[in-house]
This record gives sequence, structure tokens and C-alpha cells, in this order.
Amino acid sequence: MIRAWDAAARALRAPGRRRKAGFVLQRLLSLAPLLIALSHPIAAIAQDSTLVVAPLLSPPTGLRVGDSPDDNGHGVLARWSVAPDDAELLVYEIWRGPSPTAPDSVWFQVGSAPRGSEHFVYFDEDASAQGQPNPAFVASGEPIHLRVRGRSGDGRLTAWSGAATGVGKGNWFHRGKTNILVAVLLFGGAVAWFINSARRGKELYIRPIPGLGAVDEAIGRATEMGTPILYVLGTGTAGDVATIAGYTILSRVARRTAEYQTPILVPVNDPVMLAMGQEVVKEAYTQAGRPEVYRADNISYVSAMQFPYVAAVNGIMRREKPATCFYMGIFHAESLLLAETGSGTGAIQISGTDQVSQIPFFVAATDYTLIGEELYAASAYLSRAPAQLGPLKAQDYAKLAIILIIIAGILALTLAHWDGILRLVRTPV
Amino acid sequence: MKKQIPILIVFVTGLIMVLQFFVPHAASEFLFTYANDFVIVIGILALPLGIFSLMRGTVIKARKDPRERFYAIVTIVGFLVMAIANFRRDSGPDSLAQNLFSYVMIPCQATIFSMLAFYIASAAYRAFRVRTWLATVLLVTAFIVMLRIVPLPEPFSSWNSSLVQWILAVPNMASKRAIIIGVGLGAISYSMKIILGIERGYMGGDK
Amino acid sequence: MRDGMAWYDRLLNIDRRWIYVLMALVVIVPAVRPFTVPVGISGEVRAVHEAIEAQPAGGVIHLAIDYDPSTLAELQPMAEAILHQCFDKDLRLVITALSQFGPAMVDELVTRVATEHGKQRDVHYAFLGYKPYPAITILAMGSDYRVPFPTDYYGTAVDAIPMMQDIHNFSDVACVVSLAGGNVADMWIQYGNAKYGVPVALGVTGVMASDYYPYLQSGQIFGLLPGVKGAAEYESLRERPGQASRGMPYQVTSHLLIIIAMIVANVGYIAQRRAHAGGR
Amino acid sequence: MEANWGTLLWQGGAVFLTLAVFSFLYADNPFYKFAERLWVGVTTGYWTMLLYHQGFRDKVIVPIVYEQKWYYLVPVLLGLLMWFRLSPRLGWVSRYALGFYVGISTGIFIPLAFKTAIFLQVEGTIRPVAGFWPAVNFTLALIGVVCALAYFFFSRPHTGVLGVMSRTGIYTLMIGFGAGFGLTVMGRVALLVQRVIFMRDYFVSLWGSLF
Repeated sequence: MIRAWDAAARALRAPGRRRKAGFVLQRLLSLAPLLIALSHPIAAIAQDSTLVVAPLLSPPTGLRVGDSPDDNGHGVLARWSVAPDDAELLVYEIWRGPSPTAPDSVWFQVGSAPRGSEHFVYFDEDASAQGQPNPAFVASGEPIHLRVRGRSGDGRLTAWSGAATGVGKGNWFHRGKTNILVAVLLFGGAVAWFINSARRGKELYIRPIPGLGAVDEAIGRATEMGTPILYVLGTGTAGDVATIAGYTILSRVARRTAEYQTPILVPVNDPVMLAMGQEVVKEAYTQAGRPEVYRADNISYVSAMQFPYVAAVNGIMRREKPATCFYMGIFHAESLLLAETGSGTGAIQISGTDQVSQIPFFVAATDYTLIGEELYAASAYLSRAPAQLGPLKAQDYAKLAIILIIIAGILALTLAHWDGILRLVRTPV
Repeated sequence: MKKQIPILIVFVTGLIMVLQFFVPHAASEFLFTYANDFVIVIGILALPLGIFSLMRGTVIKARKDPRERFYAIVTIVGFLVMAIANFRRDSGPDSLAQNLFSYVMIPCQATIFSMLAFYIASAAYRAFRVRTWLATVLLVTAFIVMLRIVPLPEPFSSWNSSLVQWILAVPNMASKRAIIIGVGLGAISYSMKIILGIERGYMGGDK
Repeated sequence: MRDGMAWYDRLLNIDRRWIYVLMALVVIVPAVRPFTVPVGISGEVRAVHEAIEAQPAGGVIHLAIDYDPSTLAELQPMAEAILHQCFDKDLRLVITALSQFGPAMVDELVTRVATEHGKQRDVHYAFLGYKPYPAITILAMGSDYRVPFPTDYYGTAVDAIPMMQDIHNFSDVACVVSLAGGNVADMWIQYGNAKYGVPVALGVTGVMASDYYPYLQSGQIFGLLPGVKGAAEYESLRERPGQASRGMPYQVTSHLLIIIAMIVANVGYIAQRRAHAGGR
Repeated sequence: MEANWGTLLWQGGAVFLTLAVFSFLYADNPFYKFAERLWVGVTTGYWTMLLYHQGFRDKVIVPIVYEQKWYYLVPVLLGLLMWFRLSPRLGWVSRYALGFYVGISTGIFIPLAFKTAIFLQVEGTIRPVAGFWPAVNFTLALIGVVCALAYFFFSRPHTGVLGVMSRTGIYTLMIGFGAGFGLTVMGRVALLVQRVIFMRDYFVSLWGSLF
């Protein structure tokens, strides 16, 4: 069966035998019922028969196939030198076959690269597709046979390049991420360095953060008015850094409310956040020396979904009328729903979020807002511990470095048309 | 035991996950999936805590205040009915589960989301006043941007549209970029403090 | 009633519930008594319309419907208006959907609009469907649509689709219009336009729009439909009011209300400040 | 229009809930409270079963029971440690699970944040400048970014040059906030319009089926 196919395919491909090819194709079509299962080769042949009109262009040369770096082993890298007729081409097609000498009919296309390219990464990590074994799968450690040809915009083809074979293997370092690694190490080093120098007694300054100066006053107000304080941690999860920053501020606020014996209500929207919230508030009360005032029920799970959570928190605001509301963490559309309700009850509101799209609403509707990075600086500001202030210094130096890199990059690109700095900050997709 | 070991766990797992990012090997991919499933499974298994907290709160309120009893019943019945109705994974198009979803959850959600239209109007009225130069800048920008929707006579309409484009492409973009970079640095250094065990407020204070 | 209040204090202390009432009114009125509002048409929207309008009957447009249900409200009206235009003009359409949750929605939309015009699948349009990794898919389509899409959405071999016989890659289409709710738009610019030189126009959400104007200036895209407003402009170019145009009256009345509320508050505020400064 | 009384009844419920939620705009009231409590209950039921079907089954039952990946017992064990929260004395045991939860999340976050928040932003800002007006705009945008970043300098008093830059920066931020606010109105109004049309259509079809 396969052999008959090969003969047919060869007949079709040989130039000058086109008329005969047509005849063969007719014969083949009469066999259609038998051949339906092999529709793929038919398509390939039919396609080729229409394409082999003009004489073949000369092929790309020097094909080599090797492991493609920076991947999990399911990819190979094909390299070649452009065909002499490169300018006439549209693309190079990369085809795969079961062995270098396998007949043409069993090769199939696995990718393409625009003209002028001299390499192609053939990557396919799916061993099966739609329940069937995937023929294009690149198994790690097994030989892959490829060949390449060019195709012009009007359908003319080059001859095949010679076949080449390579093996894909898993890599232990992604070279494209070197810049990120360097950044992590440098920044981590700077953080450690400044923590150390702060611990050795170097005086560190921190600029005032307007929203935080008001925390004590806001707690005092709720105490005077005899209402609880509402502390909303938003709709993030306990693994989000902004939410964890919210907890750190909560731990400070809770210690103060323990001293004043003002109840603090913390409705949360995630069970893990519930556990973390109870842990934080309980510890804060213990540290303030008032563990007996702690009420676990004041830290309550409301709903896992965003809007029912908002509905319930809004209900709490209207019913318990807290004189002070904190919103610290990750907020989405609920920012304004909460802040407007709070402002309607006349509460003092202090907010902080890292969500760029929600900061405008907090700025408009609450009394004080920690803008973006200020949320993270808050714990350093509140504790003034050297280990906390040190990293701020590292952040500032990083900002300075970023500004300089941006300016240098633009100048290099605009004045010297040099994209070296741009390439330095480019990261893999 | 109570605090040192959890902090040590944070340090070790955090460090491993940072390194994992740089390793493309299949083993590293496996590690990533496995570690991610830790987070997911812990989250799932914590859910009973949440349900317990919700139900406890509901019952306590109902015990204290007879007027709350009706609402407590509504919550508990709603929970049980929806949970039982969704017992099978795929409920049909006209099932109770589907109807509760389409005619209770969806309308409530869409309605509270749409209340933002009212709130955005009242916030604009209340907050956008020329108190300070800073507030004025905020107000004027919002004003100009909102004006783009209102049909103005030419040439004001095209002037306004060019101005809005400029605001969005220049100062607005600058502001967003700076916030994102600042938040990024802040969050990274905060995460480093967490992994190094300097920031432990989330586990209950410094001591 | 607080009688002793000066007029400006009253302007400053309108109960927010009055604003809610007004807001409700300005959205209920157009719902009960629909009216139309004139829309000014911007150059970047006109450019898309003219590029399609300039095609002769039988010309080929690639419509890339790359949004998913989450941004449907803003982008569907654009897709609809462009489909109507192309079918009206007897153009041929190559349609793809490079967003994971898009294909079923695109199928529904395209079938509906085509039926309205009496157009046939595979003759007047081909819907190739969805493939993961948009960047790779776009690159592959540049060589031949058959590489990423050996069969179309419905399982028909692309070679067997009559309309696709003379269409192999981007050099066979007049332009690509991508309606995207995410970064697929960037990939059309980077791979479709930069690598293969096919003219690209984009329809994006209102929030995304500001990120794409620079590409308009640099000529990497030849047109841009920004959000509901862009869709409404496009519909008014077609003189066929659709969803977006019908939505505009609500937008105009509500924006006007907020603008007026801001003006009222500030008139009150300035008057109050003047009065207090004068009294001292 | 043919009336399907079952659907009409469900839709009637939906309209009632819509109005009940809207009534909160006037003041808190029993109708709102009813809608809120019902919604919270139903959502929790829905969420519980969703987590069961999509999470618990796929991440616990399937790997352990069907695929015999015994190492999935470790996260399960940690998840069960969370339940110690219920004991006032042994609550601290849940910290072990929290340690994994936080460590893994932040560890994944750090390099990723470097990439998305730093490298991609810097890459997006570095662009060649050509032409007079683009150059002016570009320079202004760059000044905006630099000054807004200066506002976030924490370790130095904002006086002198840094003071001027940080003042400029906060104005840039405010323009961004104003624009963000103004841009959002449209989407929010669209949501309200959908609700209004939903109710209008309901009353129209109710009217049609009654008379």
C-alpha cells in the first residue's frame, strides 16, 4: 500500500511527467474509498501536483538540527543557510519525517519561517492531541529528522535541503532569563546590604506617608464614638503580597484597638485569609496584653465571590455604622462600592491598594489613600525597625537605576541607533 | 516550634520557587505544577473553615436577636438548596441549579455591579472640588475625559478628542508606568522580606 | 428643611440620593423613549471604513475576531458592523478567532449575520477557528493559512473550501482587521505587520485604546476603533444604527449629568469660599 | 409572544431581587437584607460544589485514588492542618500550612514581578524618537515617569530638586487618576443600562402575556 503511494508520489513530482501525473491522480481518485483513511498524504500530493509548475529553485543549504536551548526537552533547533534565491521566497517550510531516507509521502510540515531566517525552533510538548497520539510530538532524547525547503509567494518551491537529525534534551538554565536572575541577585543583595547597615546603627530616614499619620486619629475617633472599626482586606488571596501587606497593617491597627478595647471587624472573602486574619488579630491582642478581649467571631468569612462579599460588607457598614474603615489589599470593582457606602455613613476612611485601575476611586472617595508602593512602605513606616527601613533604601536605588537605564536606552536608540540596552532588558515570552 | 518552623518553611519553599523560574527542565515544570497544587489544595481544604465561620455567625446573630431568625433561615436554606442542586457536576439547562444561578446569582451580581454608575456620579459630585491645585488637576482631567462622550460643536469636538488622546498617551501612561514600576519594586522587596523572615506580621506580629 | 442655609451651601449639600434619582432618570428615559445622538467621526475610524469600502466585489478581508465573552459588549458591535459592510459589498472574508473562549461565540455571530445577508459559508466566508499560541499561529498563517489551520472550525479541509482556493497567506488578503480584548493586538502588529507587511487595523476596548495610538502615529496600524465610541462611529458611517449607536444616548445623558453635578458642586464651592473670605 | 409561566416566574424573582438590591441606594431595608442573605447563602452553596467538582475532584481524588500519585497526600495533609484553627489552643498548627502557602506564592511572585513590572515596563518605555512633536510628547512622558517615580522615593526628604520632581510627579499621578476615573464612567453606565433594559423587557413581556 505505502509502496504504491510512493510510486504515485514520485510520478507526481517528476517534472515533465505532468500529464501522466494527472492520469495517475485520476486512477488514485477511483481508489478513493480505500484511501480515505490516508487523506493526509492525498492532500499533500494534491497540493504538490498543483505547485510543481515552474522549475525548482535552489534549496537552502547546510541544514543542522540540534537541541534547542532553554526548553524542557521537547524542542529541537534547525539551522540552515538561506537559499541563493532567498529574495524570491516568502517562507521556508520545515518538514519532519520518520527517518532521513524515508519516502517523500510520509514527511509532513511542522512549521515555517519567514524568508531571510536561518533557524527555526520546532517545539511540541503534547504527546497526544484530542485523544490521539500526536505525530508532531517531540519526545525528549529521541532523534528528530527534519528537512527544509523554500516557497515563494506564487507557490514556486525550492528543492529539498538535505535531511538532518538532532535530539532535544531538557535544559537546566534558561539563558534568556539571565537578566532577571542578575536583577534578582543585585536587588536581593542590596536589600540584604541595607538591612545589615541599618542594623549596625546607621540612621535611616523615611518620608512621611500622609495616610498613615491619620491611623491613630481614626482609631481614636471610633473609640470616642463607641463604634467598631471595619478592616477590609479586599478580594485577593492570602498568597498575594498586597494582601499580606494589608495583614501587617492590620496587626498594628489591632494592637491599638486592643489597647482601646474597640472591637475590630474583619470580614474576609477567602477561608485561608480567615485563618490568617484570626492568627494576626489574636497575636496582636496577646501582644497588647489583652487576650481576653479577642473575639474570633469578629474575623468572619462572608463569601468567596466578589460581589456577594461586597453586598455583605456594605450591609455591615450600614448596620454597625463603623466610624472608621480601612481598605488595605487588592481591590477590584468593589473599591468604589465600599468607599461610597462608607462615606455615606460618615466614616473616616483610609485606603491602600496596588491596583492601578482602582486607585482613582479610592483617591476620590476615601479620606486618605496609600498609593501603590506606599502600601508596601507602610509596615516600615509604622514599625521604624532598621530591618524594615533598609529595604526601602534598596528600592530607591533600584528606581534610580531604572531611570538611568531608561534614559540611556532611549539615547542609545535615538542618537546611535544601538539597541544593546533594549536587548538587555528584553525577556522571553 | 510555633513560629520558627513556619518561617523556615516560608524561606525554603520561597527560595526553591524563585530558582524554579530559571530552570526550563521538565523536572522543574513538574515542581511548579506540584507546588501550585499545594496552594490550590490548601485553599480547597480550608473551605469548611469558611462555611463554619459563616454558619456560626449566622446562628449567633439569630440567637441574640429574634428578628434575625428569618434572615438566618434564608441563608442556611439558600446554601443547602444550592449545594444539593449542584450535587451533580453538569446540571441540565432547566434545572433548579441553573435557574438559581441565572435568576438569583446573576441578577444580584449584575445589579450591585451596576450600582457603580450611581456611586461614580455621587463620588464625582462630592470629591471633585477645586479645594487645592492637586484636586483641581484631578477634576479638570476627569472633566475633559468625560466630555469626549458629549457631542460638541466642531471644532471643539476634535480639539477635545485630540486633547483626550494626548492625556491618555502622555501623562496617563507616565503615571501608570511609574505606579506599576513602584508597586513592582515595593512588592518584590516586600516578598524578599517575607522569605527572609523579616516581615512576619501576617503570622501574628514581630516577636 | 434647613432654612438658614445660603444658596451655595445647598448646592454643596445635595443629598446623594437626589443624584441617584437623576442618574436613574437619565438612563430610564432613553430606554423608554429611544432617540439618537450625532456622533463625530474620527480619522482613525474612517480609515478602517474606507479601506474596506475601497475593495472591489470579491476582494478578500481577514477579520480576526480575537476577543472573548468578557469584552464582548464593547467589541461585538464592531464585528457586526464590519461583517455587514463586507457582506453588503460582496467581499470574501477569512475569519479566525485567536482567543480561547471566542470560537463558539464567533460562530454564532458570523452565522447569524451571514444568514441575514443570504451569504454562504465556504463561498462568501470561511471561519478557520481557533489555535493556541496566537504569535505562532499568526507567524504560520503568514506562510499559509493551511499550516495552522489544515481544517476549518467545522472540520472541513481548507483545501476543500471553494473560497480559499486562491487564498494562501497574507499576500492574498487586502488587510487584517483584528478585534481584540487583550494582547493578541500586539501580536498582529509585531508578527502580521512587522514580519509580513500585511496592513493591520485594530478594534480594541476603550481602556486599551490609549496604548495603541502610538502605533497609529508610526503607521504600524492603519486604523483603530476605540471601544464603544469607535463602534458607534463605525455604525454611523454605515448609516445602520446597531448596538453601539443605541447605547450612545445613555452615555451622553449620564456623562452630562455627572459633568453638570461637578459644575454645580464647584460653583457652590467657589461661591462659598468667596462669601467666607468676604465676611472676614 | 408565547408566555412560559415558569420562566416568567423565575424572571419575576430576578426583577424582585434587582429592585431589592437597588433599594439599598435609598437606605438599608428588609428587602435588601433578604436579597443579601439569600445571595450569600446561594453563592456559598454554589462555590462549595464548584470547588468540590473542579478542585477537590481534580486535585485530590483523581491524583490520589485514580492515578495513585501518593505524593499528593502531602498537600492534603497540610490542608487538613488548617482545621486546627477551630481549636483555640492548637490554632498555631495551621501556621505550617500557611508557611507553604505564603512561601510558594511569594517565591513564584518575585521573578515574575521582575519580569512584568520592571523589565516589560522598561522595555516598553525605551522607544526610538523621531519627528518633532513625537519627540516633545515622548520627552514629556519620560519626565512624567521619572517625576512620578521620584514621588515614590522614601528614603530621602522631598526637598530641593527631589522636592520639585516629586511635586511634578504627584500632579502627573493625579492626571492619570482623573483620566482613569473619567474613562470608567462609560463601562459602569453600560452595566446600568443593561439592568434597566432587562427590567423594561420583563415588564413588556409580562404585560404581553397578561393581556
